Amino acid sequence: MSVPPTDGLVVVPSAPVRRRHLMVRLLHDPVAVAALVILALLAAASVLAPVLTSHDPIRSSLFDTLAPMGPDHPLGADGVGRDVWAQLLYGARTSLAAALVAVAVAFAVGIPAGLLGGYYRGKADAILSWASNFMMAVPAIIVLLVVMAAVSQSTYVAMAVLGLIISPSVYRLIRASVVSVREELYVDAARVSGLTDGRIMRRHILPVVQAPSIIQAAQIFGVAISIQAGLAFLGLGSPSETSWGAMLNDAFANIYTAPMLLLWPALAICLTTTSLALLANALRDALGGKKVRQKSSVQRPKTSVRPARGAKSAKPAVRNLGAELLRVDNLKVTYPVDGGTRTVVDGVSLVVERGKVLGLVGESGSGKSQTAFSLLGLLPPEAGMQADGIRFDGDELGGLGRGAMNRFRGKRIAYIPQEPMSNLDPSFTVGSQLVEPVRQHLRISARAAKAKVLSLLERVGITEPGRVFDSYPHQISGGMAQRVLIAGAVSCDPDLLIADEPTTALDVTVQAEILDLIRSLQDERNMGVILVTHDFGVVADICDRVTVMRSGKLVETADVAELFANPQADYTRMLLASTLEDAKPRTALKGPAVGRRDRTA
Amino acid sequence: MIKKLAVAGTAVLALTLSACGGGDTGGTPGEGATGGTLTLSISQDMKSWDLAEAGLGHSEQYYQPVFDPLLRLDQQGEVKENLATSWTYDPALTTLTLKLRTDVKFSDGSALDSTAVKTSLLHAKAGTGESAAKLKSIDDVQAPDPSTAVVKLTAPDPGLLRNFANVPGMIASSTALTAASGPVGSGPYKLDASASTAGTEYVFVGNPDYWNKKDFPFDTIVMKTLDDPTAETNALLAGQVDGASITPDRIPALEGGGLDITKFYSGIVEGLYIWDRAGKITPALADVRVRQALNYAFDTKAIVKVAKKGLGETTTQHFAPDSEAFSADLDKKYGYDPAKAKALLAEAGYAGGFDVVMPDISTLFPEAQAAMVEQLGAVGVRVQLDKIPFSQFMPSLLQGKYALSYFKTGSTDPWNVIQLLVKEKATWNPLGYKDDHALDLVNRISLATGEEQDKLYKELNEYMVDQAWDAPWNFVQDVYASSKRVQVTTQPYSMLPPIYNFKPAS
Amino acid sequence: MVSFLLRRLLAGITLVLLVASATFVMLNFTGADIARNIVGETATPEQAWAKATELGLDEPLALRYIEWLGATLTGDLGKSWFTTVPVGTTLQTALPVTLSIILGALIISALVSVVLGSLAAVRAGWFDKTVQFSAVLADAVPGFLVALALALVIAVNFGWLPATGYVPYQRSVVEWLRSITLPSIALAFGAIAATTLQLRGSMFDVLQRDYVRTLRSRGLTENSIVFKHALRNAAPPALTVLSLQFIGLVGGAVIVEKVFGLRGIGSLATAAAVQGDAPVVLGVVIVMVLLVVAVNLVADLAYGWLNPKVRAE
Amino acid sequence: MGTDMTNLELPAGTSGDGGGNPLLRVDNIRVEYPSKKWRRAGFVALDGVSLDVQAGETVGIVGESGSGKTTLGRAVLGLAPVTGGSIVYDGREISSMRRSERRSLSDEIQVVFQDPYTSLNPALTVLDILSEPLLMSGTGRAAAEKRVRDLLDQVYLPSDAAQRLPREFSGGQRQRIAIARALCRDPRLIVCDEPVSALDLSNQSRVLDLFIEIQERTGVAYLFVTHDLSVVRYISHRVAVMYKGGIVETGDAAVVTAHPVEAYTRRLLLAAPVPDPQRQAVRRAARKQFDAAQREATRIGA
Repeated sequence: MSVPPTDGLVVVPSAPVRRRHLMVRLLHDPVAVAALVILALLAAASVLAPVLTSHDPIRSSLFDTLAPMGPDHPLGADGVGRDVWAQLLYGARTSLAAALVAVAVAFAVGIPAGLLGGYYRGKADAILSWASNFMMAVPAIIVLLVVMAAVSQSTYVAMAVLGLIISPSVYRLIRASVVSVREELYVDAARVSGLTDGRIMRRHILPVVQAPSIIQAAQIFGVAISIQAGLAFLGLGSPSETSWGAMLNDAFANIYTAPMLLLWPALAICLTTTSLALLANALRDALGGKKVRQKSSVQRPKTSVRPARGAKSAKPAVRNLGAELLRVDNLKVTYPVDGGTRTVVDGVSLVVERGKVLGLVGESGSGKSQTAFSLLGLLPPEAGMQADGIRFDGDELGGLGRGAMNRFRGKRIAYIPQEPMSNLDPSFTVGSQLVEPVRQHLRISARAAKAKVLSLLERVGITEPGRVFDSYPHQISGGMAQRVLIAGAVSCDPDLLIADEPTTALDVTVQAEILDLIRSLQDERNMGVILVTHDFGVVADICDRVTVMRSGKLVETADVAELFANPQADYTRMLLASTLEDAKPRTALKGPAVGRRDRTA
Repeated sequence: MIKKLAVAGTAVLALTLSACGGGDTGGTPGEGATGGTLTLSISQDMKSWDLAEAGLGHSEQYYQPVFDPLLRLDQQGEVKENLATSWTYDPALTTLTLKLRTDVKFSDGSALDSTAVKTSLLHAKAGTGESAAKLKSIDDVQAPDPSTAVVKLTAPDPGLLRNFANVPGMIASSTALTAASGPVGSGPYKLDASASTAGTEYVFVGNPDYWNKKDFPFDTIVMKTLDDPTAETNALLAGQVDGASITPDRIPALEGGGLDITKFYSGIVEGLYIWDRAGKITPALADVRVRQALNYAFDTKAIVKVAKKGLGETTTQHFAPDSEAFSADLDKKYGYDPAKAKALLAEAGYAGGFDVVMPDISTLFPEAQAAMVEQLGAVGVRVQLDKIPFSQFMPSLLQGKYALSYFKTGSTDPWNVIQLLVKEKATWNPLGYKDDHALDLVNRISLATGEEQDKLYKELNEYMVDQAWDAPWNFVQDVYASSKRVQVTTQPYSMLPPIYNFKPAS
Repeated sequence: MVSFLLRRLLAGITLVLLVASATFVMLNFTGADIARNIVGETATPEQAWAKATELGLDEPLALRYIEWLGATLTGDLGKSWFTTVPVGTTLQTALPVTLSIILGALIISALVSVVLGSLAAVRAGWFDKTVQFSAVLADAVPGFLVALALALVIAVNFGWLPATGYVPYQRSVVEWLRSITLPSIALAFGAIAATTLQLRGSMFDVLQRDYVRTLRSRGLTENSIVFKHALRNAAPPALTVLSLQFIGLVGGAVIVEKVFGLRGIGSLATAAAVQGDAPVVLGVVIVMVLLVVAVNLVADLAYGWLNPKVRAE
Repeated sequence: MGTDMTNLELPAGTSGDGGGNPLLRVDNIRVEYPSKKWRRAGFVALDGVSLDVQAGETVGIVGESGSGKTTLGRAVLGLAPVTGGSIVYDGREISSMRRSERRSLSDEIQVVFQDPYTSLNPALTVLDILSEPLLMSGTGRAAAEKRVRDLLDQVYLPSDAAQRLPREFSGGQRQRIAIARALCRDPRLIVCDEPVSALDLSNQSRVLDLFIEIQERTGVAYLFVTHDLSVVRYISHRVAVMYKGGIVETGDAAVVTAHPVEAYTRRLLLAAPVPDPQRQAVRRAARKQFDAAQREATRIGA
């Protein structure tokens, strides 16, 4: 094993990456910073109200009614001569504190219920879920109307009730988080390690719940502020409590006389709710990590094909073969990373012959799948692709637009994916998914297309084509799904089949059958096949030629027999040596195996 | 897909916008003296078509198209004939003989005769509505012949005639007293139930058989219930309604929007009402000097100017300028004089002021509360506000929970004022205050007529002002906004202009 | 299927009863002299007492509850204490108003969010950012401000659409559409924001799925991929959000109705709650919860229709 | 499908320490997951499974998806609901233990899961992850840190790895961390649930070598669950082949993986491709022949 190990026993990053705390990440987002600053200012203003104004917010001075802005009343006075600035400041106290009450109640009820339901499941969970579904269907405003009209006019009481009504959303969030964490293997591992439930909750579950809770809290806070304003608008609310909602109410009465009065509380409310919403959004972003994608998901990746330099004189990178179907010269695929690009396929050239199977072998990160996708034009939009040429049966594929590529895709070049279940659209029947491209490419009637698809399904070894045709993907097994996908791939009689690890997700017995199927179809239709795999067993089973890749680069290409018999590259040799097939089995443990009726060698 | 959606959306939008202008239900300007539709907005819904449950004040307009009253007030507030062509009292003032028109039929075809009047009045009297309360003095109604109705009273009721010119005097068909399937009256219009939506919009179409069609020029009357002032203002500005009673703060916007503004008095007096003149709750109030001090404490001119936007006439009395009891000199009795107020309080032994508890009304009348707390505080009366749900405001006053509070009530009719405020069992005498001198005057008023009665009214008025019965601030000025399409005339004794005072603008 | 419907129906009825019962108890908390309020300020104490007896207010709470429950279960919602109009009748006139604007709002939000959400997910870039940001803002601005602005600008200032009032569709469909357009838009504002964000998110996720890549590999047109396959798969979560929004719309209707002077369930609820008109409040609560139950049921059925996996169960 | 061999290996009443008494004895267990729906029959994941593991031995469990092999491992760990039979560890019945009692077993039985990405809490440092079980059992902080360095050393990770988060490591390295965690309290049995399935070929053999090295040094026993016959052959002393919730064949690894008796095991073996074109051609032909024979047999049987 002269090849340096890829599992780098010492290739750990040399300096520990600094763990960026959520807060730190948040502080790098200008929107979040702005939102935080605004909220902090509002909170500070409400706390410092007595310092910032000498006016009593409740005390009305008749002669100041609708006083304009001036030195005595920085923002003027309202319809009953109360200082608007003072009201705004003291109102922030009520509004913010009452909203906090809503948040506190919602969490005081929601968190324990969510932890209880999510962690222990069972009866408690059933009852809690039932109760929460009930609560969710209660129209909050109506209940608040009744409460405020009949029970108490206090904003705090109303907000406490709102908190209760809204608590199911907290419960659901916490429960969902707990349930998903609980399914995580590391929680299982913690249990096996003998951690108590309390410690598991504290150490493994609460931290996960923390961040979404903050988001939820911000949202509930915003909702509470809005609802307060709405209730005040309806004329409910305690007269002696200064709040933004009460200010709005007064402003509405004077809307035609002093519209500015509406501006201040509306501004305060909108600022608060918007800041909270933006903060929640920023938090979510910070949690979700930086989204790689900023560009469109459907634009074609940037591709460019350099013109063949002197068509004849240039020495082809790959030796020419008789029935050449596809020739790829010097393919390069890059992805943008922080401040640069990362090359995942670097100068790969290959040739596929009609009626032959080319194996593309490598470990994870070798770029084999990226190579396959780039040939189909299926790279994600942020990827960049370059090649000296991609010639398919006389046509140049490089640089084709989406529409032009669709003349080849599905019709002449087909694709078999790796994971059968996730590659069928769960919302449509198997039949309709297969019929759609057939009709589009072959321009035949729905009836003819259905007949063709049914016969294809039968061809790929499905015993009840009619039933499978009408089934939804979740109603069929993984092996069956892979047969369906193969049927879909060959439905328009393609010349080239690109199969990306078509058997990796399957059980070994199913894998053998699927390989048999691909082999027979390929044989029957004289297709060229690119088979991407990491399994040398599969290569040995089906391939005619093999290209070994590593870290985006081509390592060697050879006929299959030659490769196994006489690998040229060290890397290939290392890989072949790693296969366990011919490793010596361990012998039975000496000693205690008495009295067993095993068949011993 | 998107294109299709966009096209569909545009189509809907075009459809709705193209109908623009078609939604105008108001009478077309320039049309002749008759025809068209009059659309009025009323801020509160009607309670019931049953006259026994009918309300007054802002509800009156609802009943005017369908029901015709026995009498009618002219624009000066004088009682004029309507269904009754003449009316005479006996000397004891307890029997009122009415001569009825003989050509009137209800819209169900039955004749409006003395039996119908008897049935309708006795039914209405038994009810609990505001209107019914005005009929409580009726003992019985007799129908000696079809065109003569004789109303027997338990005691003289000087307000009865004016009341008969309003909802209390309206007559419903005997076949539909409770109006279970809609109102049946003999009025100028009939309710078009199919076009109406209870609680939202009532549509009235002309009654072809009505005897006095010239007073009701519109073909159709629509009454919309719009209880939100802003929505009402928007409707006025958008030309959706032709008239509505509005709050003073909307005047500039509506005038700017091209609407006509009419200001008038309906006899409502607002101010600090002293319920506890006997000092049961707050002993200080039993002393007339304390009550007078309260009158001196208020800068009523400033209150009217600022809190009422100048809409109102300061006063010290409960009787409206249009009424027989009014006396202009009385308004000079108390002026804004905090020093004097303090002196009077000191004289009464309250140099340090005193504490009172009042219901918190800042949601309903914030300006009034602001003024009250501020100016009472200035003379040493410390107001504690009792937070109660606003639905509890009236009930708690009626229960006699508070010694004094902000309030407004009243009537242009002096007898109605007495009924409301002065009598021992008067509605707004919740603590049952009994002043023998005042009650004696009331009794004498009920037995007198003409100038003698007027003199007694004035005497009562003066006595009440001297006694500082309450601490009134001002007569409330009401504002009515109307579109240029109509001409409106307001008149005394009505909170909203009666529908016969609306004419199409020429 | 039938058993599913039955179970949901049963749960719905239980919910209605629970909420209504809680409301019933709450309404009797005040201890206010409701009878006095009803007969009016001019009535005598005797009349007030008579009214109280007539309404059975002198009976113990438990007894009244049982009576109310019995009546409600037989579909008798009683009469308004104040207007003596049967609650059923009042609801019949108020319900079409509220339903019109809520349905209008639902349709508007569904259409707008499908267009905006899909385009944002597909187009990305500044368009996506603008949509996201506007959605956050729209969600944060209190609904009545939007309603007020629409009323002032579109109706009062330009006079394009009526500022107040509701015209039943039986009278004129065009007038009906005109009368509910502004309220529906005002109401839809927040729902559009939430649903657009949800749809954008789920659309974005779906477009990253393996099967979308496979569909592309088959050479399907982008329109088919985005609006047939991706939208269909992204719809269920958006639908859930939309059905949750419905509850919010019911609340929002209370406010929008006030601004546009509509006599719907919302303004009925406000007026009745403030007055203490218990039968009306209870009627409104029952109808609203029934509505929510019905909408949730419809949403579940639609969810099943959209999601074959759920349908199978 | 062949004879019922689920009860093959019960050494009834074997006694004597180090002799016949296995470290772990699974006896006729049944695992049934309750149905989510009310009054609906649950899902039976395991039925009538028996097996034993001696100290220091690797018993490989091989099977396809849905065979119940993972459930068997989880049942031993107390993570699956055992509804019948018994699991005896070192003379103690552990299948019906309460959670609190079970905790005391954490010194004895440990686990390495398949997915190295989700089996480590992404929010905790390697030090936190590895020291947590130690601190739980009352080890002092300093001692724990020393032990962690020692463990990292054992799995060939540099000691400065302790300060980092799991996401800074590759799949193979993470699996080493998971192994270190399993080792930290010197267990006598480690349940390994497909620990190399997610790894690349070259890493796979290195990690397997690490497992073997640790076993030889510490004498720990493995219950090694995998779907890969070549892996199971490489690491196991004995093998049990599972199919549809039961064991169809057991025996020494060399025998079962090379010359299986049971039809299912043979099919499994013939289906696994050999990384050698010539031999694979032969094996493929053999498989086709075998399949044809099987089909014939069922046809006749039917």
